Amino acid sequence: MSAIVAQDVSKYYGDYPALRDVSFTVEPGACLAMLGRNGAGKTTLLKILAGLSAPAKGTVAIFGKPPRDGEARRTIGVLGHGIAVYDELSAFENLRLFGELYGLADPRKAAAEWLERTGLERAGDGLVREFSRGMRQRLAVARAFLHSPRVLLLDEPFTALDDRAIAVLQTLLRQALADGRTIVMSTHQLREALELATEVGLINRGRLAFRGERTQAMLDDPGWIYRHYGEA
Amino acid sequence: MDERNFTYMFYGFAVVWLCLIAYVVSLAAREKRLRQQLDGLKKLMEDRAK
Amino acid sequence: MRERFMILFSGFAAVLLVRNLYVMLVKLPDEAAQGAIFRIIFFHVPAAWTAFLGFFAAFVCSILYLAKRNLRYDAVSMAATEVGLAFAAGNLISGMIWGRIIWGIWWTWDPRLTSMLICWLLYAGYLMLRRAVEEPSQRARISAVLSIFAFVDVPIVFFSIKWWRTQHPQPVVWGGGAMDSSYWNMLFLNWVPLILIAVVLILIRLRQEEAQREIDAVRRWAHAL
Amino acid sequence: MPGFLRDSLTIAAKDLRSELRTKEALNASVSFSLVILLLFSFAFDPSADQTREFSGGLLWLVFAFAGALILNRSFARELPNDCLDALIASPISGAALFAGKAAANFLLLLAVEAVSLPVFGVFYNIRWWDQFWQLAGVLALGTWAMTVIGTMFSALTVNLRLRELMLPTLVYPVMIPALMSAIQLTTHLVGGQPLGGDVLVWLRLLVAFDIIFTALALSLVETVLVG
Repeated sequence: MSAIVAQDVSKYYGDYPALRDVSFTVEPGACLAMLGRNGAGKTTLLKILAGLSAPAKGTVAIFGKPPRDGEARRTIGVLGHGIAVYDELSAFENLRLFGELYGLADPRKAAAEWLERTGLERAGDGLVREFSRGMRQRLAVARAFLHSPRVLLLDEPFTALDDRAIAVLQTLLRQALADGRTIVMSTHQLREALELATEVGLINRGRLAFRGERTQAMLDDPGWIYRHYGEA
Repeated sequence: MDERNFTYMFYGFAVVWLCLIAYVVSLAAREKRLRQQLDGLKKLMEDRAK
Repeated sequence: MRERFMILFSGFAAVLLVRNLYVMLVKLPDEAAQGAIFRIIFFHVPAAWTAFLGFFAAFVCSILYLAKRNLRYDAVSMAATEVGLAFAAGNLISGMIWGRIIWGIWWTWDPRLTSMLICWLLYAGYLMLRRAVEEPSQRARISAVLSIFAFVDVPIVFFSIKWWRTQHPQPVVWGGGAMDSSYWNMLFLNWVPLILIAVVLILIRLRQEEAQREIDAVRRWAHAL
Repeated sequence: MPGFLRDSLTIAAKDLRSELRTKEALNASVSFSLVILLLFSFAFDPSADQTREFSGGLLWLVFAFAGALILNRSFARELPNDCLDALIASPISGAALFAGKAAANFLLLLAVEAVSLPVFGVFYNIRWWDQFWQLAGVLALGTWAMTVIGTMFSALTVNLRLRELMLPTLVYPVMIPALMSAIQLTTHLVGGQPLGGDVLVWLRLLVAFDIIFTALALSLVETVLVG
């Protein structure tokens, strides 16, 4: 079964079409990098995949289930623009909270484990409010990976991160791919994304302008894809 | 007919219609705004055409 | 097509109004206690009915919008609420004038008048909320939910105020007993032109909304060029 | 259903924990309620015998105004760091999220009321505890009505820039029937008589209001949150 199937997905903000008839599938174990300029519709697409927004037309299936289905949401991990952790709770409390929300068998154990994997084990009891930017970002990464999601949806994951957080995230993503998990990320920072990606999509004014394997040519010259498919 | 309070009856009638007329005036104002937007657009298009 | 309907409706409404005015001023028997002022009722009450009809239409269209996500329903809901508010304002102010003459005060906390005032505030809040949301789909979604809440609240408000006020002595509108059937007939007969006018106003407002959408679309297209 | 309950409790516990840690809304609400109680004493003679007759109205106005400060924050507290998106993307249903937040608000409002009620008794020299348990029940029912409406409208307006200005004008007219019932019942109980006879109609109205709007909010909140 495909990890993600999007069929004729359209989304309008009023009459403005943010997405127009976007169809694609992602097989388990693939890493799809969605490229596109700001406002092209990448974030809207990811929100629809994550079940945060309903498409006006078309359907999305995550391992055969609609994204608002509880089962489907349990398989999805989302890392959006915000870090989505609470400033007034401690790092451990944040992770435990999301562990409980995702119905993990032992939220405390999962929280402790992920604090360690993101290098925050000694800051676990500290309030997020007192964290440095980099620590907050690593905690955000831990929150997204906490329930070992089979599908990871990342919106501009590398944009705001510092070097250490980027390193942590890249290690985790490589590991996730090795475990056969599926990744969809939107990005306009080509280099970091293309290194990880196995597949590439390009969204231009709400339409899927290109979809294919990542080739060596793209790695050598990241601007290539924009020049060929960017202006429709 | 009984003509006590006749003027007040008239006011009462008038006031219902005044409320509706006030709404119609607001509709007319919106119509005018639409017209202006349309003219602005036309001008924009003509400038582009040149 | 729609234009012709609007003209037809307005014409019919005008003829009916003239006929009704003639009957209510010349033919109808006088109300013994109140004099001419009583005749306000023939606009005061149907205006309230029309307003509630508008709010009801908004309620139905809000549910339809949430079910179908078609912005047309949202536009109808908005137009019906606006027109309903205009009629509700007519009802409120004519009620005040009537109260001034009969009870000597501009405002009585009469249950019907108070309920109408609360309704007015509820739906004025609806229009205020619409102005605060930029994105049309979000605006439609949020205001549909508010419209449903407001309409469900209306009967509860009405009954609660009725019970509240019956605990305090209240002036009565007419001297007890049933109202003459010729008065009732007139109320309904005068409701018809008001409904027609409301429909025409809603259609005009809808046409404006469509024009606005088209203009916005053309503008986006022009900017994209 | 046990899943629904567990999810709601998780959310409620989270909201309560973060509120108790900062106490931002709670402090503001309690002090505001004391200020209003003080201000009311200038509006009329606080030692007069009639005070008892409108004690219900006075109390519920205090609760409604002070409560708005807590209800305002309910969904707004999810906005920093985009936490709301993470909650909506998690497997809990919108209804469970709403129920949890409402439960937390309910407890916070009750806490504010528990402070302002004795202060009211002292300021206006009123023996309010004669029908303590019935009064507690009425307070719970009325507070739940405020909570449901307030939490729902907090969710509705969470993404609007004029949220704080908008909320009171939207919320209070909808609450009117519930407030009226609560006022009638409270005045009656503070007067020392148990519930019965004519006032029961208000109890029924209040319960009906609670049930109707809880059901409506639970069924519509998902549409409000998922765009």
